[in-house]
Amino acid sequence: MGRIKAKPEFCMGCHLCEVWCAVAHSKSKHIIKAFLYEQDKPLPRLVVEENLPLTFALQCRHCAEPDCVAACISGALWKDPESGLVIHDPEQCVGCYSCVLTCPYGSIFINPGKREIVKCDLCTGLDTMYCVSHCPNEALVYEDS
Amino acid sequence: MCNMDNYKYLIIGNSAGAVGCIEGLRSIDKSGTVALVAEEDSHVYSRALIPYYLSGRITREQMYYRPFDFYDRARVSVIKGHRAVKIDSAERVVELDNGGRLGYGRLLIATGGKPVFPPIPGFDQQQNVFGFHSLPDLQGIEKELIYAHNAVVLGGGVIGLMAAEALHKNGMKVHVLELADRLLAPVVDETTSHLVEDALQKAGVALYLNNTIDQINGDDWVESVTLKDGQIIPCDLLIVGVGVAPRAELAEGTDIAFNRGIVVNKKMETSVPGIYACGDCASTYNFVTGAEQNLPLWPNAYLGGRIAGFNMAGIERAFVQGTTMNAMHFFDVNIVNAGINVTGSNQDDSLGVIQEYEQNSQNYRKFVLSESGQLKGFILVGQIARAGIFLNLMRRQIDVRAFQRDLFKNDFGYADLPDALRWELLQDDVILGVV
Amino acid sequence: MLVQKYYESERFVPDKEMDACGLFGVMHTGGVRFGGQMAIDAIKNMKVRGSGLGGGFAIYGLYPKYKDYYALHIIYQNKNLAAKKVVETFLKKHFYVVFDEEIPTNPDIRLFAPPLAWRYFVAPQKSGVEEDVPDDEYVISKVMYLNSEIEDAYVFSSGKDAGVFKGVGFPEEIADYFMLEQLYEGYIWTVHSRFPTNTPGWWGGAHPLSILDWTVVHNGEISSYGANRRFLEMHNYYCTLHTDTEVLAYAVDLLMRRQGLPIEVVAKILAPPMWEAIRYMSDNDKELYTALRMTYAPLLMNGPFTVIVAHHNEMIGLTDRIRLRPITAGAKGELVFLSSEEAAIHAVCPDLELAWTPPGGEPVVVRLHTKDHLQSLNKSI
Amino acid sequence: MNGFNVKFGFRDNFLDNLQPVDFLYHTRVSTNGCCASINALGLKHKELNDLLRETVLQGSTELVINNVFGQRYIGTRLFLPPEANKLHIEVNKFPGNDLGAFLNGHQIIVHGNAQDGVGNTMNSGEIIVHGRAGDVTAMSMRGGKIFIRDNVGYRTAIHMKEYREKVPVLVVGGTAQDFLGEYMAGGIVLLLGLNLQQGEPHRANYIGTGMHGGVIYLRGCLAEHQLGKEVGVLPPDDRDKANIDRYVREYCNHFGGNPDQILNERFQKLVPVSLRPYGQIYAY
Amino acid sequence: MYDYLLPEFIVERREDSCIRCRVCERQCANEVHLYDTELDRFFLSEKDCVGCQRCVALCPTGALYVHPRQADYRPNSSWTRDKMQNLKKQAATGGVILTGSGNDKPIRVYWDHLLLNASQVTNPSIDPLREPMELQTFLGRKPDTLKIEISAGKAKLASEMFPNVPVQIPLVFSAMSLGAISYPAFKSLAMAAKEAGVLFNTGEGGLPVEMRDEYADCAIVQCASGRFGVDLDYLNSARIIEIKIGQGAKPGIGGHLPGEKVSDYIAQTRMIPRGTDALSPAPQHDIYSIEDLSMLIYALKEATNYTKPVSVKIAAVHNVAAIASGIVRAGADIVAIDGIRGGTGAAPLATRDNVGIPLELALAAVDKRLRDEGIRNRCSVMAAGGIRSSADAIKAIALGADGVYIGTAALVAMGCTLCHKCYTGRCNWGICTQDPYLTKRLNPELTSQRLVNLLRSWSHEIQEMLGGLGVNAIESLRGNHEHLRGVGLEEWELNILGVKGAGE
Repeated sequence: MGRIKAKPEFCMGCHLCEVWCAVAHSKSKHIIKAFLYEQDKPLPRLVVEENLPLTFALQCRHCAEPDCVAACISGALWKDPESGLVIHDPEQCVGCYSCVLTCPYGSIFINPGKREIVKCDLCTGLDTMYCVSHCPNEALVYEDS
Repeated sequence: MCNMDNYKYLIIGNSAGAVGCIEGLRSIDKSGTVALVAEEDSHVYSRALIPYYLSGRITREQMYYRPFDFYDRARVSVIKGHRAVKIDSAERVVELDNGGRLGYGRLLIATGGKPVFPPIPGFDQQQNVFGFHSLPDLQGIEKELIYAHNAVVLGGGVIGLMAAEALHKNGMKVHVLELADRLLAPVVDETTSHLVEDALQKAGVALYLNNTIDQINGDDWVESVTLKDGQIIPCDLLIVGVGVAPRAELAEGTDIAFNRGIVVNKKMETSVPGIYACGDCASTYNFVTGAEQNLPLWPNAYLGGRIAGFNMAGIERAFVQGTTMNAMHFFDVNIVNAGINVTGSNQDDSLGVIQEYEQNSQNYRKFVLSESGQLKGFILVGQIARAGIFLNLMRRQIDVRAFQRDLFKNDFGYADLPDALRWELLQDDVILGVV
Repeated sequence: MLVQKYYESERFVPDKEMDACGLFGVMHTGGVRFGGQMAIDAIKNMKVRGSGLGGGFAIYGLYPKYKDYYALHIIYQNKNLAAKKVVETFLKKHFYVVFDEEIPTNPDIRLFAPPLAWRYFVAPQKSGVEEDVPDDEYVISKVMYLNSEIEDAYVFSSGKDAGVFKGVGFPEEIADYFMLEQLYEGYIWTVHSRFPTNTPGWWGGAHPLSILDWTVVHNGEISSYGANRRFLEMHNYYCTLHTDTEVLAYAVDLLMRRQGLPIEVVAKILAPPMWEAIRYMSDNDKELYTALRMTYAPLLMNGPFTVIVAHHNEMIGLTDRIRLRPITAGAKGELVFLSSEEAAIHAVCPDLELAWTPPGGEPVVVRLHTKDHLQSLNKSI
Repeated sequence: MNGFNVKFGFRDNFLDNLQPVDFLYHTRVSTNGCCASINALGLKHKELNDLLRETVLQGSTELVINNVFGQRYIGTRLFLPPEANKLHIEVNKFPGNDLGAFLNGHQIIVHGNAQDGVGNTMNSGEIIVHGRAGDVTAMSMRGGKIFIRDNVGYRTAIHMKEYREKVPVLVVGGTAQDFLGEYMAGGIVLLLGLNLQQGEPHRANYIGTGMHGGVIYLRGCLAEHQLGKEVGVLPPDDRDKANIDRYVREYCNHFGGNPDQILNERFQKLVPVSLRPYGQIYAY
Repeated sequence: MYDYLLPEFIVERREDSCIRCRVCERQCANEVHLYDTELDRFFLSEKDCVGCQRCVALCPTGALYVHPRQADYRPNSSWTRDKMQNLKKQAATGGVILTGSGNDKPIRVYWDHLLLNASQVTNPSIDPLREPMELQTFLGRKPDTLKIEISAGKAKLASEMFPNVPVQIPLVFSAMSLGAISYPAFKSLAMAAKEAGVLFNTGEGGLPVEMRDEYADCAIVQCASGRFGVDLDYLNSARIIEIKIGQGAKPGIGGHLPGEKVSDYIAQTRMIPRGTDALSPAPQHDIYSIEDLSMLIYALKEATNYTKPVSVKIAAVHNVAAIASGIVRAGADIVAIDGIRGGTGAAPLATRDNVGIPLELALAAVDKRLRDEGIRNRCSVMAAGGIRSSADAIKAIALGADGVYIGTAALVAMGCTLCHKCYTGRCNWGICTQDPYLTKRLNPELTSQRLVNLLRSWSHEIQEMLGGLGVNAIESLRGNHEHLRGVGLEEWELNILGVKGAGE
């Protein structure tokens, strides 16, 4: 299973990965429309860790033994044995936030309006991984393992 | 039944521990035969979802913990609606309540817990008194919902309060009775309790602290309850949520050791070789305290089961991640906590406490540190994003003193750790030294 | 007095050339004449300071037999005999020529484009308005005329009892070419090994540069050249040699010969103390040095230089005021040495008694029958 | 000018007509164990340095070079692998400019005066001159030690620097000329003024102009105006005294003299007043 | 003191496109954009804007415009806006006005007045896409003649050659020191040089030890007046050693890396203590004249056992031809001429804009002088300072250069927008800064690729033009003024360039 890795030396802290992640998971996939006109404020599924000058993006590591899946009370999180992805089913999710408590990377994000979580899906179903392809400095790379 | 089925793996119980075990062992042993004995006649569901269902957030279908084809895909023979009644560890046979006998190679006891009913006269006879634990409980409560106006919840712990919130959302007047002087008394500290009390009261839930039911009024139905202090509260529905006790009947009369739960080692194996236990029925290792303890929590059950599964399949793994931890929310208040929770009543001089409470945002953070600076517990109220990082620091026993002020930052993250530590923790997750 | 060469416009006044070099001078303060061995060997020792594009010697006490006559060393480039004819006609008209001959050269030494070199011993033959012109001025004006007006002719030197031998090549080659060691003796020898920054290296551009018996060898670049040149032009010195050293020679001539200032003062004009240093002087000195700087500001030689100026009875070593170019002095008995590098002195005088490096702007003045040079020793290290 | 093609006059006076190194080695060097004695008389600098390198490659580690008159760069070409032995080189008579330029670890002892550029950009090693030295001694020196028995010329220790454990040391027995320690950025200069009369100030003006690091210890006196404006004068503290003591004793070890008598005089310490002498002159 | 300066730029934000992602705010080291969370809007601090266009380039929705604010003083041909602004700045600070990058004054750019030839009818042009087109160039001294021995009918080389260094394309990255530019920028140049088979110049900031194994082979190391990081290992690991006498942007001026920029790493590479000023004196204090230069040239040759070419870089000044001649005679193997439009990290404005002469004239004069003196083969000539395109480069070669230094062009390829604020150390493009938050903006993997692309495209263009001229080796164009014609130039200019007028 591949994962997206950060190169902190090159991360310049622009947060464009967050912006484009949000676009990727918006309804329209259009940046201005998504941010200015869509009802649900688009949320990024990764976070740029910042302690200037240090910055780097961190998203779900799709762990081999995901603690979030273990903690999930609703079965909304599971690890797909084929793709290796840790998948979140929002239909199933009740927003108990057990995963938030157990994710060692802090990479499960709360959607406060809906009492549910969002997390990285490696842009499943999209042409590219938006955070990777939109990083101006190639500080995020997808590495196949 | 003359033909005895033999299974390489046999699991008693049908909840988180069982699923964890199946998923664990199936990741290793794809072909060994597996059977599961389920007392309830239903597909595996999540007890923790009862309040969500009750409050209308999810449907019945969404209560199932795994898809319907889960057992088929995992090639597990499920024996539903039966209870295991006896283990013959010498013969490696489990006897069911219908007299059926199942031979096993490895056995997992994941029977869970049962709600504790306080010894109040009449409790067991009244028809509108329920635990908050199982589908039957739920079905019973659902029936009452239609008529009930006043609900009394006995117990101001996690279960009680979740029940209270769910009932409140169903339009009931809810009364919470708590014997202690504050809610969630053993789980969180005073500050958190008070924040929760405020939230409940603001929502209109009536709280009765230092109080309990003295007497139930009504014959088949509870109509009201008389409290210890003499108050009488009307009651159309009484929920008992004072706690859960391990269900270890099976261990009785065997060599399986029992002490506040079935005693297991770190491999989740009981004192009898080949027999494993996990979840609410077991007494497992708490990595924070180092004690053997009953940790009746969903993630512990699943993970314990999973570890047991690995070990049953022949891969040695230890379960050393268990501790007390809760992710809770009552009305709008989010709370997470894990590890040791220093409160006024359980002081330990070797532990230090740092905490911050922000009046405006109602954010509260408290960290418990050992003498050598390791995180031994924490509580976050309000802003709980990325709480898992604290748990990770706790699990890895990291000395946090160098950055302890930063723990209070709302956006605390790996960036706030010292360089060496951060990259050590994230070494597989970032690419360093590329310049 | 001097001849002005007219250019179409200022734009076409040729740039100076800059050079850096090795210098050496040796003088017998007792006036005893000696051969060129030391000078030649010393400059050879500093070969890496030159580039083979110029070398030359000035020798004093050169022609005792003709010591009362101006000795004109004249070269004819491209061995241009027509030019020689014109020059000789001119000389016959303005001078009494008591003796002339080709300067002997060694045909075995191959140099770049050697000219025809001739020497004339002359006395002024003045007439008309020039009757009252002093001899020296008369000679200078005639030399300037020859240098600027007659194609291919160039006067190397024009002093009495002294002469300059120079050309394109390493100095030891020039010495061999003119057979200096075999043929000549003198009580002062100065020598120069040239490293032009730019240059074409032509025979006239080699050092020493001279006016009458004043000769200058120079190492460095005078960054103030333009300012110096304009001031000297005001005093009728016209720069025809395209080398910055020329302004030094003229400045020395102007200040010492024409204005009669002593070298010690001239040194402080060319290389004045900093204003900061003047501030801490005694009132008397303060007044003097302030006046010198104010009056002779255009003659401040700015930029790095070391010069050895010689004329009869005197050899002077001087550096710029912050000594950006090296000089070392040495003495043994009555012999006094000036050199770019100390090792060269030791190489030719193994039992040297004294060696010192004077501070910037502080002249080493070597005079016949005096120990004046030791004055700089006290200020030196 | 003149449009001359003067290729004729172009010769590389550093490289022309060099004698082959094998020939020189056989005619100029006599060895005895690891000691070699070299006659440098009349050699061009490259010939001498070729010869030094060859002699070292042949295994000599103790070199005595006789009859040196002005040959440059002695020691510069001896860049040896890090594991090689450090050399001991004695120079008799008068080495030329850039003695020990870029020197890396060797010891050079000169019996005679040295010229300009001693220890130019020297990295480590030791140069001991039993005589005086010319201008820009220890320019840009970064490490090692230089001891000059007598005086030094202009711009001594100009832009001397230091780096981590490398702290260059220059000890001068006599006095120095102007611009001592100009741009100095590190290291230690010790000026003993042994040849000055009682009460006679040091000779140099503009001491430490632009100085922004390092320290100059000066025995004897000087006037305020001799100092550059970037320099302050302090009495030596205990650490300074230990430094002075140590290097005076080393000086006396090399050249003789009574250290205690020398140490008895007053020392002053010159240090930069700012590490950023030119920080304020720009408009941002 | 209040300076009364007017802002230099207008910053506009299209509210209908701004999504409040705050990239502009984070990317601006000058803090021009300030987001107010409470009001959910941006405020501007326009006076701090330097016009680097970083925010514009990174804005994901194209919501920003930054343009110069030209005409707020009353227009005046003499007292121009920049003159007025400088006066006010000086009145407020009493300081020397600093600037960065190259000269931006309208001094004639001769490249734009020189035109190249092409083959028509009388000789064929060549198609470089299919036929060989050689750009390889050797930098270093060439002998006057070769000694060849013939034995048994076979010719054998009997001369020893001087050290020479080949470059695959006659384009070399100019000296930009680590310290002046950021580590990633420096590294990018090294990586690109290595990949493209050319050289980069370390400037005088040293060459980090850990880069030597991989990149020293394509490094020109500088020995300049500060002697920073110069030791025998540094000299011996390089390919070419360059003595820096002067720089086109600031002839006669030293350098000055302020202490606050001397980080641990810079200190280590320069071998000086952390946080101290790194002063490069105006002159090299062991060079006060040409024979001193010779002394240093040979000191460096001695130090490297005569195995490396030594280059001498000077600024193009009035006597440049004469000086270059002296440099060659002093033993230099390469002479680099840096014209008045050369770049810099920091220079006094007065010097940058007023001292020196254009490269084109200097180059032609130097080449001519060296040929006149018969010593052109004794050295290679590198042309530097304001080479903006492959056309400039090829014209420089036709004017007589062996190779071309590119500095500013490389920086622009890295992202530089010539905002001229290099000296502030707050380069938003991560190039001319040591602020770790800013230097991260350059990813050498990426940036070096940009540089390699630049070299590749230039080399293709040069090949195309060479093909058009009908030559298939760059040496056939070198100093070949026949392939150049001038337009719009006066007689004296054509004379100095040694180029006929168009139509002649």
